Amino acid sequence: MKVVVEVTRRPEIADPQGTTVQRALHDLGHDEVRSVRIDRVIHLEVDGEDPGEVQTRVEEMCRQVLANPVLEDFSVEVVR
Amino acid sequence: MKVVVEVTRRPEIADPQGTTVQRALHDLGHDEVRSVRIDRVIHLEVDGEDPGEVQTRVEEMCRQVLANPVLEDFSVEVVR
Amino acid sequence: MTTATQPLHRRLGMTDEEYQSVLGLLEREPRPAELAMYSVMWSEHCSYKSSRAHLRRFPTEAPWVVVGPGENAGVVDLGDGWLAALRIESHNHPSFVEPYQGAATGVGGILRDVFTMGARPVALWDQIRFGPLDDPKNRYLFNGVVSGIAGYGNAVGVPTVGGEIEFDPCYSGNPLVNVMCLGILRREQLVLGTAGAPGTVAILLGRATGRDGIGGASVLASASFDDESQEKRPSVQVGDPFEEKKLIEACLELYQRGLVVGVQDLGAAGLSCATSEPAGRAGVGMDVDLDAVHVREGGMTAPELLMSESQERMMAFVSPDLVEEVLAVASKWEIESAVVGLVRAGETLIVRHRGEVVAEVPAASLADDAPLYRRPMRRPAWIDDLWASPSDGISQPPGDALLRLLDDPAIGSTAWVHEQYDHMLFLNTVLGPGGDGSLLRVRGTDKGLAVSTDGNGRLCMLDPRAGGARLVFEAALNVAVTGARPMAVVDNLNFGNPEKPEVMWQFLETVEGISEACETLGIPVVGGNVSFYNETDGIDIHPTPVVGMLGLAEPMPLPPPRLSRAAEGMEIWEIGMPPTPNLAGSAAQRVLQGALTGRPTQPDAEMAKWAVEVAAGLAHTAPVLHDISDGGLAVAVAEICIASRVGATIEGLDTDLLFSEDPHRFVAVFEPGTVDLPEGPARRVGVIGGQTLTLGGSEPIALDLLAETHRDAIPRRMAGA
Amino acid sequence: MRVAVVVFPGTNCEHDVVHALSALGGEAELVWHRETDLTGFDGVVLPGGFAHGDYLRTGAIARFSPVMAGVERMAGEGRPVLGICNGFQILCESGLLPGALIANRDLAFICRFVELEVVDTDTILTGAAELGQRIRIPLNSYEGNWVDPGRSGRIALRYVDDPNGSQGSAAAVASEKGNVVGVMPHPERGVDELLGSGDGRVLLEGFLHSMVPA
Ligand SMILES: Nc1ncnc2c1ncn2[C@@H]1O[C@H](COP(=O)(O)OP(=O)(O)O)[C@@H](O)[C@H]1O
Ligand SMILES: [Mg+2]
Repeated sequence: MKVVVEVTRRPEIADPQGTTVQRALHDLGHDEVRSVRIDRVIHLEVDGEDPGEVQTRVEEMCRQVLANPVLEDFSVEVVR
Repeated sequence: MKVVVEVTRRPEIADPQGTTVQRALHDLGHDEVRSVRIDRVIHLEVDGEDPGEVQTRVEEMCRQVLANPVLEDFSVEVVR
Repeated sequence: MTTATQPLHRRLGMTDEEYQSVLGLLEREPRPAELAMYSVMWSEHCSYKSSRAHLRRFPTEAPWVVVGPGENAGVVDLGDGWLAALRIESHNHPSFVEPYQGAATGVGGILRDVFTMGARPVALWDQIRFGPLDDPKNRYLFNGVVSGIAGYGNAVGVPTVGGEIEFDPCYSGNPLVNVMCLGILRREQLVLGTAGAPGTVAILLGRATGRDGIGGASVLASASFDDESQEKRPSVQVGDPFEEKKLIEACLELYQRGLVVGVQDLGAAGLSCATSEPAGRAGVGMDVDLDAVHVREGGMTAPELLMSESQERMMAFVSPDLVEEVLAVASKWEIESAVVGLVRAGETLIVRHRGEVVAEVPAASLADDAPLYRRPMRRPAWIDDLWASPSDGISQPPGDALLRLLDDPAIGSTAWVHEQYDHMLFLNTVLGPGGDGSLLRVRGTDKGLAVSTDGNGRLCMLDPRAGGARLVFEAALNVAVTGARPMAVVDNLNFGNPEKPEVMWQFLETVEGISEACETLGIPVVGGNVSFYNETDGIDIHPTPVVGMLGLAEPMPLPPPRLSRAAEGMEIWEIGMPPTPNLAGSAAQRVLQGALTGRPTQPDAEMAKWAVEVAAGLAHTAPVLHDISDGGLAVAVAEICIASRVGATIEGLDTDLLFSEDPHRFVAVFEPGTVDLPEGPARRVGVIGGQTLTLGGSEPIALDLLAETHRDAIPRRMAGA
Repeated sequence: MRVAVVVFPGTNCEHDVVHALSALGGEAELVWHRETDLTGFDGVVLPGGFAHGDYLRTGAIARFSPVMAGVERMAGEGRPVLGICNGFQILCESGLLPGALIANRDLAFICRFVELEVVDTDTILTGAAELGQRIRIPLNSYEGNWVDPGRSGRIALRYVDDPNGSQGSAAAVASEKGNVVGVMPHPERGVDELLGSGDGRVLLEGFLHSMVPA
């Protein structure tokens, strides 16, 4: 099954990437850009029958390794 | 307006990061993971009235800085 | 060049004549896979078909040469069982297509050339050239290339300890990205790119093979840029420094345990090269099974498998009884491996795919029978016009001129670049970026290895022969001021389109100049690289040879001279050939006058030898030695003041002499009476002291202003200012 | 005093650390990350480099290496555990140190000498130094920017002027008991004046002295 994981940086954590990209956009004259946040999307191909079960297993991978709880939240979506 | 840009590595371009993460997931016993691809999603807050126009401007930003046309494709979605 | 209607050989970048010789060679129609192999192996990049004949001019012999040009890297004897392996490579076109990955894979490639020889790569030097930084496109390329070198070099764990930067409009559409690598090994670890005797097993190590870089380096580097270069884009390769790091450690273990007969890296021309070249060198044939190759994506065709330039791969040739051990080493280091071939008697290379024979060719023919062109050459008429209009003198006060020069991104501080590079790993960097030559200690010995890389496209544009020679002499002096004596040269010849007679003339003149200078110094050329077709829309770059000089300091001076060791009360001496006011090709002419005319001062063999010998000797007593090059004496002294945080006064020299870049000169700074100068041309030109720099008649310049101007030259431009 | 210097795939400062510790009289041995048992060692160093290519997040994959079980045991026993640069990142990922390391403020790799101030001497890294002592050693990282939302970290060394945006200008952070320390700059690159500084010695000597035989 296809699974999409989005790992988003917690709002209270600094985001040098986002800040830098926003600055770059302003330099290019795109002053209309108010904020930029850059997150990670992980596309997984996972063997399995039951979406619910796949969901649980991928959430476990997120807690284990795919996301760092100090910095990030995650959301898992089984696309199938 | 909120705009979501997904930047994905072209399929023919190698993704060492994805490969390494997949190996790691196997080491952790998640043998069910068949493939891993790691991409970026960029959340923008953009001033503007007309969604169509915002769309066009963000697509321009993608070509300029947000994506690397040589390696990546992008999709832009104006959320509202 | 790639429209589907064309015959396959043309689509593969092969001329009709070349196709004919393949027909003659095989006495039949080549199969697609065979044509694929010949097309990449016979590309300019792999076969040196336009340059091979002329490169024979280089002196390559010396008692300390262990391996000369021809192998993956040159190897010289450092004594006491230590050898050094060195090589320089270019990745110009890939870096224009994708600056980060282009530069990164350039680093990966040069590292493999060096550890293929059995050496551990210990240091890298980058020589990078771009168009002016006021153009955002050039800033993008510069930033991308520097991040790519940093991203790969730092992560693979080899320090980048020096290099060179130049900016000129001629590089705007065609940046130059060269990288040099130095490796060290014990004599018994030396390995060559040979397939060994019949029965030897070929094992492919490292990254899985994918479609990336099909015809990449070889095709990209073998044609010019034009509207079609967009089409070349899909063949961008992505580097994986992590994979390369594991590959280095695995290979070094193989060498230390003597488990391999030979090794060949997979770069341009991938499997085609890694099978045919070692077999050709050993005068044997080989059976290759493409189905055994570990792949990243399914459904790859035989030509794709043979041409793929997937990075971080090595071919090891192993005697049958050691295969298991080699596979075990691979899995210990967590890299993939596959037995893909078996060396056979005779000289035929037989490639099978899905049960069928897809290629059956004389192994050696892919390298040895490559076309050899003696392209027409013509001395350009405009050379005489340039020589006929000598350079003007400098009109502004020397102080103003100096500040203009220090603010130039090619002369100002390189910190913006080299602070993005790990230049300290391995704890050997005694002299790193920011001075003249780099100096690395060889732990457990009293030896120091000095390296300097030097190029100067503008000088070579005005006079390629004198320019080529002066680069060798400058590089030699750069290593001499660290206490080393020149030992061997690698060269990277970046030129325009060789199908133009004027470009071929520039090329031959340069080769002649470099050869004469090496003969003067009694040092061999042990390796190098040629990059042609550096042109965009018909405009060629300046002829831009880059010389990489290795020197040996034994014993290494402790401490060695440093720009930062000048102190109040020391005297400033200019040692070497008295300069003339000729500014042809100088930084002053470029920055202050925006001109490029005149004939540069010719090198002088006797003075060159003398200056190198004297500098290498003085390095053991003088606290500061600094060669005089870009910006002349004025900039050399300013760099010393900035590094030592102390002022200076230079007396009684007229402005043109302060900025002249005439060769064979260096600055020495020392306490009066603490250094005895040998017989020969040497002039006391000033004293160290105070917090300002005073040049002849002009207003004193505050040290802080000097330092800030020098520091900000690159950063203020990269900030888009 | 036997020190284990852990080698992950992608580690590159292991030989430098062994060299520096040996030069100071320590007995340092390389230990491959597949080892699980560190008994017999009095302390452990996770050296700098790019373990597992720093893919996903720096340190994220390395923390699952078998050897980390042994490292955690040592930390639990109160033995000295030192993470340098990438090692610091791994210790944060594995939860042995608070916070995490993100990209430098200016999104550029930084390799240069930086000046540090000792602000806590009650750790296995700073035990031989004086409070307020200035120390000049090289920084060499892209992800050197320490963030600690919980504000539970004990800062042992501070940058005199912050190069990368690190919270509280932290250059070295210690566990509550002070026996686990992560330091972003490289003390092992500061043990030889010929290479620019000898200031790192006092830190590594402190580390060696902090060991009691196992
Ligand atoms: N691209 C670069 N990367 C790292 N160091 C560099 C680079 N370019 C220049 N440097 C360093 O800056 C110093 C001055 O460079 P350069 O002006 O070419 O020296 P020289 O004038 O003696 O030939 C040298 O130490 C060189 O190693
Ligand atoms: Mg110099």
